[in-house]
Amino acid sequence: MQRLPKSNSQPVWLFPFVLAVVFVLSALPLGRLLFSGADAVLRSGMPPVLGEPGTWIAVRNSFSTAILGMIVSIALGSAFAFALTLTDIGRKKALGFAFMLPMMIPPQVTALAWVEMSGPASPLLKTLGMAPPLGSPQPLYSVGGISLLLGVQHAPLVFLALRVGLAAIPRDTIEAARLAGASPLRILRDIVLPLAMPGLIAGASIAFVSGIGNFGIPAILGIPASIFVLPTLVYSRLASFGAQTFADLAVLSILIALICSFGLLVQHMALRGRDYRIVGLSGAAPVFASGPFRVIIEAALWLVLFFILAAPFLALVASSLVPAYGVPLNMQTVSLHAYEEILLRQAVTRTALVNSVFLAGAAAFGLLVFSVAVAYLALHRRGPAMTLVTGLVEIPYALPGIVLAIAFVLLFAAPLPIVGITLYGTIWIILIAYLSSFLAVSLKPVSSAFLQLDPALEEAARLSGADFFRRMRDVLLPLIAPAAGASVVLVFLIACNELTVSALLWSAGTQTLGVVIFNLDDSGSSDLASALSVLVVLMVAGLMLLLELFARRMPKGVLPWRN
Amino acid sequence: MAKLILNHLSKSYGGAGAAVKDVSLTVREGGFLALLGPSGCGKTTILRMIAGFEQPTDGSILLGDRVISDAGGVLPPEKRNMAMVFQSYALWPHMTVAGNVGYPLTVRGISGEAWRRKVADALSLVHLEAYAERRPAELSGGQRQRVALARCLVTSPDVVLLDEPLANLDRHLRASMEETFREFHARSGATMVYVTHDQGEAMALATEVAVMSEGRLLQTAPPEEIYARPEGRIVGGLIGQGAILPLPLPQDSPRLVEWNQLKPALAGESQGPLRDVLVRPEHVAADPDGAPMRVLSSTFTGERHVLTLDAGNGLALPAYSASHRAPGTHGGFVITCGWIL
Amino acid sequence: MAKLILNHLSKSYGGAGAAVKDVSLTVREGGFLALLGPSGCGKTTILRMIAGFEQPTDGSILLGDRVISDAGGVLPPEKRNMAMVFQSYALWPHMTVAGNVGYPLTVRGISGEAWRRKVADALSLVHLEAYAERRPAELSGGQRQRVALARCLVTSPDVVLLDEPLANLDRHLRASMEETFREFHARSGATMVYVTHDQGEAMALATEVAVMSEGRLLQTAPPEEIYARPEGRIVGGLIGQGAILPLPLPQDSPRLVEWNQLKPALAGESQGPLRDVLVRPEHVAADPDGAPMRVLSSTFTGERHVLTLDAGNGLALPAYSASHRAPGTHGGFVITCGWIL
Amino acid sequence: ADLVLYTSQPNEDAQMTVDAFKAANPGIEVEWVRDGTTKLMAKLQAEIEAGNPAADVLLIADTVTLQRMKEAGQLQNYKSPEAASFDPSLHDADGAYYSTKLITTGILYNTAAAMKPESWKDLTKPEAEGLVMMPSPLTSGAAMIHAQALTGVEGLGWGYYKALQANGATAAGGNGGVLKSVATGEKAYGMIVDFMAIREKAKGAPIEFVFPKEGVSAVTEPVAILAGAKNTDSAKKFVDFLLSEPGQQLAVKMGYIPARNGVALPEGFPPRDSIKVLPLDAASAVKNTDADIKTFSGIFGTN
Ligand SMILES: Nc1ncnc2c1ncn2[C@@H]1O[C@H](COP(=O)(O)OP(=O)(O)OP(=O)(O)O)[C@@H](O)[C@H]1O
Ligand SMILES: Nc1ncnc2c1ncn2[C@@H]1O[C@H](COP(=O)(O)OP(=O)(O)OP(=O)(O)O)[C@@H](O)[C@H]1O
Ligand SMILES: [Mg+2]
Ligand SMILES: [Mg+2]
Repeated sequence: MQRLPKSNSQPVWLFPFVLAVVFVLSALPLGRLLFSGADAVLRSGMPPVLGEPGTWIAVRNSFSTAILGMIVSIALGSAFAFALTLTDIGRKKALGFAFMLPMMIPPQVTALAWVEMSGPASPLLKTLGMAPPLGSPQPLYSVGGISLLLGVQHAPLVFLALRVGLAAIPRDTIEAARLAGASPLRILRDIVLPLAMPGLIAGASIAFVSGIGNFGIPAILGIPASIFVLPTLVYSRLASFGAQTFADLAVLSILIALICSFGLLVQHMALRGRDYRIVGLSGAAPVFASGPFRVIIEAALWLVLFFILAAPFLALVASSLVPAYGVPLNMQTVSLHAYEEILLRQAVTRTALVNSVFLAGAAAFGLLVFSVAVAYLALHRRGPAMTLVTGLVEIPYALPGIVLAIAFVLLFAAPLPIVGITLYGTIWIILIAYLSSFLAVSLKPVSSAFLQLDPALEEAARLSGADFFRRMRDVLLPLIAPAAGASVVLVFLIACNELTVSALLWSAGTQTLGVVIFNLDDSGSSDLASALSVLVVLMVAGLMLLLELFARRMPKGVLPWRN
Repeated sequence: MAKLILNHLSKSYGGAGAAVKDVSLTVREGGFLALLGPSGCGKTTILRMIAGFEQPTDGSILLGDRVISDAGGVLPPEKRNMAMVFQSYALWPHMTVAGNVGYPLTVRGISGEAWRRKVADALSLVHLEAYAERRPAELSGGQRQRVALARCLVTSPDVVLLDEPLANLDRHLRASMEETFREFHARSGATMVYVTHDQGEAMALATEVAVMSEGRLLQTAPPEEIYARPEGRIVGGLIGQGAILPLPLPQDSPRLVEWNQLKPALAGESQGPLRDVLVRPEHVAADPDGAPMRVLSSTFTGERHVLTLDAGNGLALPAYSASHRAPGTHGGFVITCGWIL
Repeated sequence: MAKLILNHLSKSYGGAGAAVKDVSLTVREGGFLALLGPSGCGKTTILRMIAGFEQPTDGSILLGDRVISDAGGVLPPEKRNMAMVFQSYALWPHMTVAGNVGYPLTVRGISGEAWRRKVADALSLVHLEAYAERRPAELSGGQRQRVALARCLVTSPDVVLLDEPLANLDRHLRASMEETFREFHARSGATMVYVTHDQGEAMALATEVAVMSEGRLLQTAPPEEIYARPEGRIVGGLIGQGAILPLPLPQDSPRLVEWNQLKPALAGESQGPLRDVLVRPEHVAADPDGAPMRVLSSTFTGERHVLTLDAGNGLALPAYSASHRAPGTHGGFVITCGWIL
Repeated sequence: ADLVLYTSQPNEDAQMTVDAFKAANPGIEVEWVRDGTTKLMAKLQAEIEAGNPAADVLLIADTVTLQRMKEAGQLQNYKSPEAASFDPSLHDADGAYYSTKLITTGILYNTAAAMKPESWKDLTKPEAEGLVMMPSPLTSGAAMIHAQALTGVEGLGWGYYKALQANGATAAGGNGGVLKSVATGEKAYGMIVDFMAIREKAKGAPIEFVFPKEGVSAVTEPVAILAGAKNTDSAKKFVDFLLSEPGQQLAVKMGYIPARNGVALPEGFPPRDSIKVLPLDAASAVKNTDADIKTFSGIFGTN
């Protein structure tokens, strides 16, 4: 008699597969980095970095900015998510659509835009004649400012993840609560929030981890006020690169790893002991009549959008139209020279556009496959091995891009053993680095969606005779379509203007948009940089509109900005 | 408490036909209405409109003399002080059983000892004391349904809406639940609307029975009456067992027809237009000097066997028999009475 | 097709007591087993173990001579060629009704005309032809259940598991569904396991009835037998109507006791140890020269009234009566027979 | 490619350099990577650590960095024939690296500013309170060198930086940041490299650049050949080209002060002899760097 499979819930190859991928994408690069660090320590002793007060201040700053930023993100993101999902306000699609875009404005650009917008020489304020006096201090150069910007930057992450959670709430659970006499706010607190908790927590933790790893914003807002966070500290360490530096990097990476494992712990606590499986049909949650508040809510949302999208974007446009910094925008100074330079002369921009879109797309869809595998596995398998996997998935995204990049250079600069081909200098090393870096982003929404699935739905499919791939394709994926959509959109948007990872990995022909924008800006052609940023935002908006055209043919809820 | 009035209520889900068409009925204050009808005829939709989840496309709903729903707008459910057992239970997966049952109390600001006592009482009504700390996902189907029941009965609502509240319970639990409903109804004096497929239940509990079909209300009457004197083929066919025999009967015959009239009619010896006659199996009795009929089939249902007889020219007629009778055998039967629909 | 054997099957959900305790039974090839038992007794758990969703904590399940589940491992559900109607339906919200019903076919590589025909047939079995393009969310409770049914019957599985498949259907639909099951069973020769709360249903369909309580299997027997000769108080109480009267009866009396023995026993004139006697209401008949009893209550159930009689020293005894009898009145009744449990 | 160049020159400059070199040496295929010194170094060091550096030649910010690499044995010596026409202080004695131009750091101010500074000391005046910005030595090598050069001047020393700090000056980011802040008028005064200021002014930005009387520090964008270079020959050709007359003219065309003797300055600059360049010994600078960083952060704090 033939042996029966030990476990009936997952194909045997699934766990090894997941382990393998996590190993390549996370364990290997981190391991390599630590190895070099250890090596350096052996050669020239323990690095002073742990002893220096600066380090610990940076840790504290990283922590506080990440936490505060996360709070801002949650506030903004959930406000939009709830308003757009549960109330009867108008123009929901437009609002949702617009709320995606701030993420598309590269953090350094957002930061710059805000600095300019609020600074004495803001083309906007100048043109309005409201520019504050010369030399007035810049309020954004502070922990508060950094947090605020981080918050804005990452609010869409929370929004998307939470939407996924909300989509899964069965309508009748809310109806039952209403009949029980609970007021809308009460229901929000007692029913909606708890049921959407996996989504919310997913969003929050992405926001937190993004905050830890973000370089662009603290670089522009922190350094002027000499406020250092771990990524900027790492960067300053690199300025004088010596034998010790690898040791420093290793140590700092470990610190960061510790911080995000703390984050993971909190997340684990928050999720534990609850049951989120939705019993029965989950349909669109009913909307609450916002009645008199409708106008207020709408106004508030649009106002927020003005500050986080319209204003920075306009500032960006403005500075792309003037030849140099500080030149006021007016009939004499305005010129489209920057655009024509970017579009017609700079061949590199087209390359970069193609590269970035390819990389972002490949990363987004590649990771989706893997996230589904991990999430599914996590649902059916507990134990230390699984905890380790989820932990490892988290870390690369939390590391400053430049550190991760260094790890990958260390790993791939030399030809691969056995096969003997060199990935270094090709676009593939960037792709691998992206896969590694955005693993966490892609995984979060998907796994939260799996948490909420009614197990019976898969069981029914199995009894119908559908094997793993079959039921994945026909039943599970469609059911988590909103999460899958969110995951893809998230990764795509983030990867599309990613800078810090590709900054070290690009070479001739493999420039990414982030790199090109940064280099232009760094070598003084701010107008070109702004122009390109504008174009990137427009391109992404264009892509999203394109999707909108095919919305009919896609599974329901895939497009995050649609209900 | 106040009486519940639906007038000319209609609801269309946008799709093809309307789910509820021009339904008007009144449940008197403290009344107990049973809503019967084939699957998909619009019962749940009516409950959902009463609860305020769906807006009528036409007509209105009044509680007392207050309009609570019409095509113009609806009073939000949370302001209606109603309670409902959902066909889908609609339990909150993140709360324990106790939490689910106690939530309406919590919302009403009851807490501490009072809360615990009321919840414990409700749970003991449905025999789930032992499961207070479980989560819905860890319950059996029937247990979930009972939690939904307890949640519905824990407060003292003006109107109680029950959508097949006992569908997943075994007969003994049903009996005790029916008892519970009676007590609750007597005690709270709430107006109850009860959707069920089990006519025995409906008859046993309700002060009035309303029969629906395809979104329309066909007849509303007290149980005995609707059973004894159904109006029209559909109601006749829906309520209780029985066969509808088209028989030639004199124009002037009373609607309740006796054997002496039925016998010739069956034999085809009497004149008159064909009338639909409803014959209940309990009115078909084996009787040597009755009309000879062939047994088509005989199925055992526990307490007795249900026979299907050939009442002549292919009319099938159900009958009860204490003992099994082989299909194909013949026997004499009388129809003690029939009802012209 | 092959026979289905559960031996010493146990399942504990980790929580307090086990949900299923040491259940052994055999459903012969092409047999039709009805599983009866109070809510929460472990019926669904057994079905889920047969389907392969839950792993037994002890014991094993064999299909033919092949072990498909034991504490060591489980043959994946997708390899079992079984079909099931879930108590919670488990319809796929993203597929149309037709898509849901047709999915098992799609998986088996059937498509095009054949697919359409089979799906159409299945839908017409459950009277849902018109709803093929709807989504489950747009269906009524009963309609959803019927979709689940159609999905279960669309292929030709070796084993069919039905978990209260008719709970939300009206009596007429039930009748036609029962018919459908009979035909399907006859045609496909599949082994069926049928969980229900409706004993009539169970008795009418099953070749064997298994009675469970609190996770244990109490008795397995053909319908007539289990109704006429239940083993023990619990089964006696569960199956059919009836009262269990503790009466003094001679040691040597046969298990089937007649009125001549019961009468003195009721009157307290006979000796012997107290024995539990099950008395069915249909065996209680009004009879002037029977024993005088007081009517405690009388409820109308449509075809008849159910009386509760005081059989003396507070023993409640159910009886049927064609006409209403005012509570409090007295009358003579005989108990034609009783069964010693 | 026959030659791989890592450079921290601005895009257009790098492009120009490469094109000119290719024109001068037809048939040599040049692949170049342009990035900030820090990132380039990180990349390069990682490559070296991985045992497979991609670059052949480096053309980056300052001698100190290269001196450090030389001491780590990561550079190879090459005695260029062109060396003769250079001031010895402008290249390594062993020929490990050669300065290609002088990028001096002076004072930038917004035309709207009240005071017109002429001396470093002016930045410590009350008029400049809270309005001064400088690149942070913690993030930019050039800034470190600048600090080391200034503190070498008697009468300034670290005391000068203390004074600046007391006057509310901020040390932040790189030259780009300073340019933005001053041009946008968020700050009024800044320390910045000459060419950026002069170029931006030409574009019409509201700014002015001065060479203070105490003198200016200079980074010299040296060129060097890596120890692990795969294309040594073309690398040597590249070095020679940069040091040659035409190579230096190129620097001028880009708006830099050429390192080679007897090459005219680009317009916008005062005559060569009016610019006093403060000397800097790379070797000692390397030794002191860590200490200086500490001192500096002691004053301005890493926060
Ligand atoms: N996932 C679970 N975790 C813990 N206990 C469970 C779980 N599922 C069921 N149980 C318990 O196991 C027992 C049997 O459950 P099961 O669903 O088999 O009952 P059932 O006979 O189907 O009842 P019903 O007729 O109400 O559906 C019940 O007491 C139930 O509380
Ligand atoms: N959300 C919906 N969208 C479209 N049609 C619907 C929707 N809900 C119900 N219907 C249709 O309305 C009709 C009435 O539905 P309803 O749920 O009221 O029936 P019901 O009487 O409760 O049936 P059952 O006894 O099966 O629960 C059905 O034909 C159903 O298909
Ligand atoms: Mg219904
Ligand atoms: Mg069950």
